[in-house]
Amino acid sequence: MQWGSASEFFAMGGYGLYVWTSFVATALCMVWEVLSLWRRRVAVRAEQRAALLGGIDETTA
Amino acid sequence: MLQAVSLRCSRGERRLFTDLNVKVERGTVLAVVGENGSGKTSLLRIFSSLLPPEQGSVLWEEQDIHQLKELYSGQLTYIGHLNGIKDDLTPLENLMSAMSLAGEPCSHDGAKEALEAIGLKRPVHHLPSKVLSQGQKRRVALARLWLSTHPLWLLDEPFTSLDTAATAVVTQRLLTHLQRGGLAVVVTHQEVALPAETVQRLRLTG
Amino acid sequence: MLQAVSLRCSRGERRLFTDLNVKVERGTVLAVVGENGSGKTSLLRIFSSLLPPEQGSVLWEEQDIHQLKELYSGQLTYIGHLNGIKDDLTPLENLMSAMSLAGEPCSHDGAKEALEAIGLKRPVHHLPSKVLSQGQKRRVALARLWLSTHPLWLLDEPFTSLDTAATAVVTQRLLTHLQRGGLAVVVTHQEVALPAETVQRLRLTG
Amino acid sequence: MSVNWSKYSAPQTFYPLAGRLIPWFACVAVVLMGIGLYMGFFIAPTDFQQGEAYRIIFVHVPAAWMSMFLYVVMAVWAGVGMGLNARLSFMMAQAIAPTGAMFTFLALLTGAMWGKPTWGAWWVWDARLTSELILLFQYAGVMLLRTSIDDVRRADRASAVFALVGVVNVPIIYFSVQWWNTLHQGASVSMATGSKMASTMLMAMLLMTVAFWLYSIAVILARVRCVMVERESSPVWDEKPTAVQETVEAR
Amino acid sequence: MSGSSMWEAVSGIIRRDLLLAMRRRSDAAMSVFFLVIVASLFPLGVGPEPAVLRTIGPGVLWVAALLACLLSLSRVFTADYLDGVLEQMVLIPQPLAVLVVGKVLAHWLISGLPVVLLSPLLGLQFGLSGESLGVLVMSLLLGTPTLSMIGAIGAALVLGVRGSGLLVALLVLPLYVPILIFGAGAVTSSMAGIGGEANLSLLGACLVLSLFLAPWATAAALRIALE
Amino acid sequence: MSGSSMWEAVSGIIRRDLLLAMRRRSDAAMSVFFLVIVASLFPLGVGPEPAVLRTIGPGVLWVAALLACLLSLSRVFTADYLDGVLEQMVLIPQPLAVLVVGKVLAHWLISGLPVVLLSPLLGLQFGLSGESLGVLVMSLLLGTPTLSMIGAIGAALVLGVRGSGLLVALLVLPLYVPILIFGAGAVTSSMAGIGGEANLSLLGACLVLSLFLAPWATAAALRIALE
Ligand code: HEM
Ligand SMILES: Nc1ncnc2c1ncn2[C@@H]1O[C@H](COP(=O)(O)OP(=O)(O)OP(=O)(O)O)[C@@H](O)[C@H]1O
Ligand SMILES: Nc1ncnc2c1ncn2[C@@H]1O[C@H](COP(=O)(O)OP(=O)(O)OP(=O)(O)O)[C@@H](O)[C@H]1O
Ligand SMILES: [Mg+2]
Ligand SMILES: [Mg+2]
Repeated sequence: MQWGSASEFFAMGGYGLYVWTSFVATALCMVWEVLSLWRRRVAVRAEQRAALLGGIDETTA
Repeated sequence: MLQAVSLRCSRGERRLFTDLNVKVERGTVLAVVGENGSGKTSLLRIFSSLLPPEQGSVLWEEQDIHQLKELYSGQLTYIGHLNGIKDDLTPLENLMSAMSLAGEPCSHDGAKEALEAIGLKRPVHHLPSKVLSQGQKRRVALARLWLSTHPLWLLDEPFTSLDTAATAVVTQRLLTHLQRGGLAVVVTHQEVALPAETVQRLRLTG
Repeated sequence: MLQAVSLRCSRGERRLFTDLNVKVERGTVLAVVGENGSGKTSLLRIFSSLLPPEQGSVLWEEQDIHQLKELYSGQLTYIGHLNGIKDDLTPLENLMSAMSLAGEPCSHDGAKEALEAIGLKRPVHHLPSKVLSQGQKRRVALARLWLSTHPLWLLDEPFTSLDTAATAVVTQRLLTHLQRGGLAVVVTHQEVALPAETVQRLRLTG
Repeated sequence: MSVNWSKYSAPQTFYPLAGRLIPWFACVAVVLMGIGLYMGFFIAPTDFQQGEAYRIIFVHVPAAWMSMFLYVVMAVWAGVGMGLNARLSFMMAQAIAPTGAMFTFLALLTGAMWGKPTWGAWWVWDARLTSELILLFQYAGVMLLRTSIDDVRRADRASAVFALVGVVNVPIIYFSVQWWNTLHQGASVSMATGSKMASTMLMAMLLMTVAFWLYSIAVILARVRCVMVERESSPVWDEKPTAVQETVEAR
Repeated sequence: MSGSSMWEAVSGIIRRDLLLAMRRRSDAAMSVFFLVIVASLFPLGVGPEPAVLRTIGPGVLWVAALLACLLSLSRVFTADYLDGVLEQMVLIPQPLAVLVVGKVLAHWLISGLPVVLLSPLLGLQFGLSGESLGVLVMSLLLGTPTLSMIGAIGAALVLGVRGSGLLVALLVLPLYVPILIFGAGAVTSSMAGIGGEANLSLLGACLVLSLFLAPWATAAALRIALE
Repeated sequence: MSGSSMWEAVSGIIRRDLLLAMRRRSDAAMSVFFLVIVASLFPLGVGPEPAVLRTIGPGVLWVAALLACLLSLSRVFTADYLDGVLEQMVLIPQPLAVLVVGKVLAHWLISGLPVVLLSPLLGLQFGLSGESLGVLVMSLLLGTPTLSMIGAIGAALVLGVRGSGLLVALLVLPLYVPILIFGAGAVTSSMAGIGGEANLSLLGACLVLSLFLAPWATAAALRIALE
């Protein structure tokens, strides 16, 4: 274990801004992608219900 | 009342007509007929003020249309060979924006009714116009006639690529327009099914 | 012989026709009629191989046209809604280059004769096509029929914006074509004035 | 044992199958990501040249690799779609593009974040950087071409043609470092020479790469399911089939 | 022909064009993309030397913005001409010049403004300093509407006259050159520490002038095209 | 479908396009004009330092040639599409890919070749030496046909698409990048005394590759557009 304290960990040897921006941006992008897919899925299923089309069967929740 | 006074028109080196005089009263329609290339479209464009005549003048209610300028534009509805609709907009949007530009804004419902009057069903109202068939596009252009309150209509081959049902509907609309005191100039190769006393025929022999 | 076997066609979300079967023998013409937007043009484009059908196939002399490819193109003359002429070229140049591309090069005099046959007079031959009237442009496109030796003609509303004289001339030409053992598919809203035994009507009810 | 692939490529079977697979890929991705991050931050040593800034590598390199890899995969699906006229393949290609574009964007962003401390500039016009930017444009091109065309069938095929043509650029991006003298690092991981990195660093980086890869699969499968439903559903107005009532009146 | 109905017609045109742009949602993004791509091509052709790039940066960005404007503008009227909408527009009961202003304004909102907004980012890539970036944005904000106004004249001329291609270039480019010189000059002189105010006010003068003259010329050209 | 009738069809297309270009002579002059303009706008935007100009010369000329090609190309198929000639072309009893080659060749003769021929003059303006001028011409001679070939794919893909003007730029420019790098690289390295052979042979390879692949992609795109 190489970090003396939490603040040292967050400082990243003075490069905290760069390192954490990178990681946080990556995390945000991924979370945003998952969330937007979730929303799209909800919309799609609502539409599916409304249309009452039996074409594709839902097997997994 | 629309009146042409000794009009002359040449395109390129070809003289299309000279000394053309004609008078269209309210409640009547002038049917312009003639062979292909005899100058029917050119005459209509002169009437619309798009094309300045080489000689002579066009009078609207006794006044020269080139003096009236925008006042005259406010009196007419012109539908040419081209439909004047945007491929990317839906029929509804096309109609509404055309009407609001022409200074006769219409409501959403009004536009829908006009489209239905000319036989475009609901689902078609929301497709981009570019996927419509030729006749459907023509119908979108002609739907303006149901909303127009302008007294003078200038129509260039309105029935092109329309099926018989649509042709009948448009003719009927034209009749109503005449009965309300409007007047029209129609270029066509087909017979217009209107009462004989309302139709005046002008044959161009280019 | 041209044959459609259980064709299906959808555009966007609209199903235009399913299970369409029809057979056109040599010496006859198939007149496709129907309301605006019923799928006449789409059918013609399927026949021309421009549009692949969603299901089913088109057979030319018993062979699938999608296997024949260029061999099939060599058998047909297609004239669509659009005239396919270049605005900057003269009618003569347009006709000659269209014919030479279609693999049926024609002489200068041959082209002139074709243009005259369809009623375009000499002076018009040398104007740039963009100054022609709507009907004259259509005539330039149709002049190809006088030079075409291909057995199959596919015509989409050929009579649009033609005057009555030109309509009669084109109909006559169509008849000669049939008598020589050709066949044709014609989309039209007007009646085709051909002998009843040569015409087969197909009504689409989209 | 032979597998009936055509069975799985049928939308009706593929849809539920994908639904069952997604949670697995997602779970494994999360676990690996956790381990990778732990190794990256707590086990991998400080770099003697760059200090702690180098830790950006744990997102930068996986993102950069995925950006190129996904493009190739997308093009392969597009090619299969064109060849076999298979709608599922086109849907896969459509589903991959946004994720690929996202990773390209992330590679650019994290690269810029890394460039400032090490090169002193957010951006230099170096071959690798520029070509990665170009890759972003290619993704944008594929997606914009699709959204610009209304007809689904046409959109599928047009963007497939473009994706396929664009593949030629991927090797150029990959080899650009050698063709042009650049600031950017050349390949430090290769089969032939082994690795120049500390093994824990390498391990963390590879773990993150696998995690990103699994994440992509999960997300893409989820997206393709949405696409499938969106395409199948047809509006209510056309419910009754407009069977052609054909009156062939031969006389 | 009251002022309010005039305003209605103009805003109608603007609304329709924005709607069309929304339909082609990618269109607004596209002029931005074009700018980015052209700006990225230059370093590729010229080589990655930061000092050289900083020197040519303002020039490259301005030329790129100019081209983006010219290219997108030359099609503004063409589409309307071909589908017959232009005919209808000329017959609207309002002065044509006013409608032209609406048309050009809509075009600028769709493709000029995004370019202005994006320019600082590209400036950063070329290594411009903070103050120069501000001057760059200002100069583009004043310059691009002028370019649109002038370009509209050319676009209208393309419609009617035969062989107008050369004519447009001959007509429009001499008028573009001063804008380019003032615009790029403003940035360069602020980089040299002289401050770009003089050039910026010249740009402002050009804008006012073009706002008064260009619509009339464009309207005349449109009428000729439709005869 | 013999070889001779195939050749006849191709030469028919080329002849017609050349005839059209003759009719609109000024349109054909456009791409040369564009090159001259961009190449002269640069010194205006960048400033007159000879050393800087010499450094950026090859890059600027190549970018200008590239843009000239792009602009003229995006119209090759559009006109034919709108007036229905393309429909007719697709139905010609010859493989479509062959016709595409004819079309692109005609386009290159009209707008690529003049650019190549004019380039040494512009190179002189940027202070390039004799040998570098030769390499410049060679690189353009090998590169511009490739640009036309690639551009045709993009032009075909965007037919009838909303906002096609800039979309085509977005699609095609990424693919142009390697050509630009090799082309400008050839001139730069010959200026540096290294000799541009390596880059020139890469350009040749690109040309051959594009000649074999691009026509098929273009033909496929055209068919898709007409569906
Ligand atoms: C915006 C800027 C940047 C972009 C677009 C970028 C892009 C890429 C790409 C595409 C790769 C994968 C290709 C390969 O593995 O060969 C990569 C790998 C890599 N990048 Fe970057 N990069 C950027 C900035 C940086 C910076 C500033 C550094 C460090 C000083 C860096 C260090 C690395 C390293 C070490 C690799 C792994 C190479 C390998 O192991 O193969 N990158 N980058
Ligand atoms: N520059 C020109 N030189 C010679 N003739 C020209 C020129 N411009 C137009 N024309 C001729 O003028 C006529 C234009 O006629 P117009 O378009 O008014 O005909 P039309 O009666 O509407 O015909 P259609 O029934 O075919 O629509 C055509 O005969 C055309 O050939
Ligand atoms: N993307 C789409 N979504 C929904 N409907 C579409 C789409 N594309 C085309 N259509 C419809 O398909 C039909 C096309 O018909 P087609 O052009 O074949 O008609 P047509 O019979 O030739 O009509 P006309 O007599 O008007 O020429 C139209 O009704 C059109 O609205
Ligand atoms: Mg006419
Ligand atoms: Mg039709």
